[in-house]
Amino acid sequence: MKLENMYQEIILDHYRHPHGKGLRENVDAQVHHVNPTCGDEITLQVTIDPENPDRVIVSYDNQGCSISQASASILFDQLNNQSIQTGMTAVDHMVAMMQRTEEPNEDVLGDGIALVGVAQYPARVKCALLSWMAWKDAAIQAQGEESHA
Amino acid sequence: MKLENMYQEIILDHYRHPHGKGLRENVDAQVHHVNPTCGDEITLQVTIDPENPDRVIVSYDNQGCSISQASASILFDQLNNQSIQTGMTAVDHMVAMMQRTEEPNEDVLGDGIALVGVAQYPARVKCALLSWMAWKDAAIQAQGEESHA
Amino acid sequence: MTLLDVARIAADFPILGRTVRDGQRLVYLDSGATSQKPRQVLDAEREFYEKHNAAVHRGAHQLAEEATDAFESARLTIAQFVGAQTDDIVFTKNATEAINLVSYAFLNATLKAGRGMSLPDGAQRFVLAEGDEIVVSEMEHHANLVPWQELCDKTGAVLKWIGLTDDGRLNYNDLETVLNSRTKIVAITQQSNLLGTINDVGAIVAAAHGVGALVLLDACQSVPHMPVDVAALGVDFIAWSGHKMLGPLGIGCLWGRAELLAAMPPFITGGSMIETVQMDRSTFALPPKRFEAGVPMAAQAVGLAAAVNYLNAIGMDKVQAHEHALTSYALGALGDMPGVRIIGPLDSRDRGSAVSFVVDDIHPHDVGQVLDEHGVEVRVGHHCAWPVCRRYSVPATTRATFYIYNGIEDVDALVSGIQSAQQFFGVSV
Amino acid sequence: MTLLDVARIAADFPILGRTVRDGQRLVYLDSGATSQKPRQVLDAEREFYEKHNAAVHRGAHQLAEEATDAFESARLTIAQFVGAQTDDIVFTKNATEAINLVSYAFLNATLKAGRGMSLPDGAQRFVLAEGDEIVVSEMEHHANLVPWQELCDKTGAVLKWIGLTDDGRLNYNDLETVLNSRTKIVAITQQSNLLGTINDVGAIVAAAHGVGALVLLDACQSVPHMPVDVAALGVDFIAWSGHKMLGPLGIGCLWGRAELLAAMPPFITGGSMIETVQMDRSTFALPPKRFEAGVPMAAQAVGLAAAVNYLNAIGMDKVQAHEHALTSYALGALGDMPGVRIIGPLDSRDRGSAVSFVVDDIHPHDVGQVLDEHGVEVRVGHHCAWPVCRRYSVPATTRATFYIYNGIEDVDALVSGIQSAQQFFGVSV
Ligand SMILES: Cc1ncc(COP(=O)(O)O)c(C=O)c1O
Ligand SMILES: Cc1ncc(COP(=O)(O)O)c(C=O)c1O
Repeated sequence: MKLENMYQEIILDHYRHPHGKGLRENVDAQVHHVNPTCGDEITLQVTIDPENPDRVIVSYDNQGCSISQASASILFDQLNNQSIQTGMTAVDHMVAMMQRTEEPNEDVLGDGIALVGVAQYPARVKCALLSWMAWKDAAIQAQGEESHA
Repeated sequence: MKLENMYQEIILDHYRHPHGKGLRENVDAQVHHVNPTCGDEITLQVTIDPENPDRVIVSYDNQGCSISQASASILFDQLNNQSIQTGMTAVDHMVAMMQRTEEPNEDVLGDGIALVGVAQYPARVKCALLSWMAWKDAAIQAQGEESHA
Repeated sequence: MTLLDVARIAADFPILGRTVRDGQRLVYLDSGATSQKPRQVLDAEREFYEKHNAAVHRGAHQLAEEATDAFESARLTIAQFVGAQTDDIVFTKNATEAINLVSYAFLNATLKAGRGMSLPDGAQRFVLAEGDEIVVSEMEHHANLVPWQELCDKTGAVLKWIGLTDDGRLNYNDLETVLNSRTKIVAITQQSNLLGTINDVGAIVAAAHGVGALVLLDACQSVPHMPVDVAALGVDFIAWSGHKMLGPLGIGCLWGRAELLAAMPPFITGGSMIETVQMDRSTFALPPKRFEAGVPMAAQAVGLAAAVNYLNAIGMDKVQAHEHALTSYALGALGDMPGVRIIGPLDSRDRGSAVSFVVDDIHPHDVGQVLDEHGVEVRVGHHCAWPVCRRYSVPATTRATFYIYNGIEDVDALVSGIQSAQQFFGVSV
Repeated sequence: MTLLDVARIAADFPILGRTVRDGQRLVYLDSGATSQKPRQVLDAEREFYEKHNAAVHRGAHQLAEEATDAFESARLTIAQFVGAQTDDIVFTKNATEAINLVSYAFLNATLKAGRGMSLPDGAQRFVLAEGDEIVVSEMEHHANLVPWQELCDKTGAVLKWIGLTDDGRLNYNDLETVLNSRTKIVAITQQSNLLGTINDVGAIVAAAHGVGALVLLDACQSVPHMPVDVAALGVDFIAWSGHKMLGPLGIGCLWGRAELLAAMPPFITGGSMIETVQMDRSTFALPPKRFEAGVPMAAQAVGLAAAVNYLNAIGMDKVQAHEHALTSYALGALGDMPGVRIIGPLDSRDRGSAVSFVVDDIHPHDVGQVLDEHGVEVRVGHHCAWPVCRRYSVPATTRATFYIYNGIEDVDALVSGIQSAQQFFGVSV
């Protein structure tokens, strides 16, 4: 059954037991993204560690389908405590994987490579990308804050 | 050639030598109608004879194609100095002839029956009816004036 | 059950012969979004292009005559379908434009009156004062909500709405409390595209006309599915789309009372809607032309008329009975499923064929994905009626909608697809 | 002469095989009003309906995916045709709606700003103050005139225009005197549909941008007939219709600079153009979706993309050369006819294929009627450019327009048809 391509066991695990879900107080940037076709939403926060600007803390709360939830959980695993640079690379690669212009790279995406099956369902690509685009938006805002500070 | 059905000699005569063309002063009602697709226009006036309300004077000035010009000239022949009742009957019959729901009746339309060929060219029906609709509009206005007076 | 001969009907729809997802039979349960098109409609459109195509109302040559005749005959056919006069039907690109046409009539009348510009006789009816009220309901499609929000934002009018009961009906008590002498128009749907609820138009019209307000009925989900007669309804406007009733994409209709259309200033302006044009001012044609600027979608009108003929040949009462039977069956079958909750009325009284539901512990997107894998094409999401989802505290729903080419076996496929989803996601039921 | 292989091309157009008026060969010289459609376009539209039809951007099932993909691929094809980015192309029902979309952006921005409502970043550009100026030209089609008159009537802005020279060209001197720092937008045609004149877009853009005004180009008569590249033109918006370029009826396009589209408030509102909706307020999607409310004309977009492919296969430079050759020939032939006067430039420099003329002592309607009797389908009237007729003191004109399926023999048929009209009406020449 083709469904298993999209819903790999590892995705369903992240979906059932999401990592890092929950919001924080006092963050550098917070964004709220929605998928206008289905109403799925995420609030995503980033906080740049004042001691170590290469350490960016990610926190989020969301509501949505298995793909968008699993994708956010994977994003947390991959990007929490990483640099903005690392995160941007990962976002770009995730987008490219969804557009089927790059082969999945586990070094960059970790469990995220399991989302490759989603690329075959264009209407679901937005679910997979929701948290990643939110992170990018938040990171740019936080950087802006940073440079203004 | 089918053209001759539409452009009967009598039509071309009226077109080349229109009857009654020219405006008057002091009329009871004056209307200006246009054919918005081609820009043809007519200014038509009616004046109810104060001595004899069954005598309605028609005057007009117009610009347009052979059909609209001939039709106005024919209208003048038929309706000038006639009662509003007679005119209304003629207008109704002209419309019906154009919609091909009534056979042409020379008693009512005079030379106007020669316009029957126009009914086969739906885009030209408006040309034939322009003056007749203007007369109807003006007559109703003049009657309104009358009853207010 | 009074079902139609679905196999015979389906044979007229080329797309229903295809398969999806590796050879699954196509079970199309998304006609509420857009219906499929029978060969007869596609043929009519093609014949127009191959034989009579020309810009309508703009030429005097034979093709233009034929095209104009085809276009206006189509208008007549469509008008008769809803019991209307031909000239009271305006063609738009979809129902959304039709509703906007009315909301912009209010805006434009208000602005022009404010600047002392000339307006058609009777336009005062459309002039809004600060604090005037517009009423919608909480079950509206965005198409019948956002235009009115926008109108209020631009004029200082106030948007109010009629709420919903827990069982998915309009709260008719609100009619009394929400409507008042400041209400200028009540814009409401005849049938909810998410809940399936059919509203009591008579009660709405009585209340609205009682306070002197106009009534616009969003008939997108009713004209395709039941007999609709504008005179019997007593409303002032109805708006609907061609593509949900077997017709082509790209055409919608607005019907309005003749005297109201005549009183409305134009919306989209340009060629074919004018009477005279000078560089600094123009005057406008009578309806429906006043509202049909530019070269119109004549081929689509011809296609829509063919769709009307197709539906007439079946009979709208039969269409309605068929859908009613399917809906009753589906409500029963889904109602019996553990872990499945229907959002909308549970009984088939005053209810159309839109059946929305949520499956415990599985997001609608995921339910839809599994159904799709089985060839069952449903819609998932908020169905352009986001406030309804909020009202019933669900992020989204899965929605099946039925039409003349669906049979009992399609409902069965839906039920077994949902069971598969429950199995796949390991939801214990 | 660099003519196309007309016989081969004509064979792709089913309608050109028919006869009119008792067996006359159809000589279609009304492509300026609407073009005919090749089989390839009709096939593409039909294939969409028979294989992939669904409501685009609304579903997650396979058909919806395919339909969305077909729709967005069509947008890409069409965007590339004019050198644009995909997301900067908005689909409308026709060019008229596209132009209104921009005029209403001004209106809506002005009203919302006036009431302190939220607007996209950069919307200030579209906010009009009393006495701000809008500039058009005297050769505009009503579609690019009436919307601006209406905008002025509703906002207190002032309409100004660039006049015409006796030989049918824009009076470029007016650019200096008419434009000034209050000018907000210059809305002007690239090619006159009545005179055939091709305007010097570079000069207009330089003057407009020089005073800080935007430029909207009405490209209805240029995109179908010559290579158009939005970057090279340097304008801010272009609007055109699909049906004049071999595409289906019911679809038009607006291209706008990305940052301008992003700054514009929506026009028609409803489903699919939103980001979030609550009962009392909504937020909107990014362009192009923000401007495409409701279920869109996906089949027509697919058909239009097929038309683009058809034209690309020929090559727009070849299309232009072909029309240029025909126009030169026609100008020569008509110019030589006694009693025939061309309205518009007499030479073929900077001139498209619209050839308007009057015949002494025969009204255009009557000329057209005789031509029609000979199978020659031309347009008669003011061609939705009434002010041009006034400018040249003619009540109306007869107009022939050429396209890829017309050959020299069609021009000859026109000439001999005019001679017949002169004979028929006994006009001594
Ligand atoms: C120059 C020009 N502008 C605008 C239009 C309007 O196009 P449409 O009627 O397709 O909206 C036309 C054609 O009718 C035209 O020739
Ligand atoms: C109830 C209702 N109203 C309005 C609409 C809008 O119709 P369209 O998108 O065809 O304009 C729809 C369908 O999308 C609908 O179901």
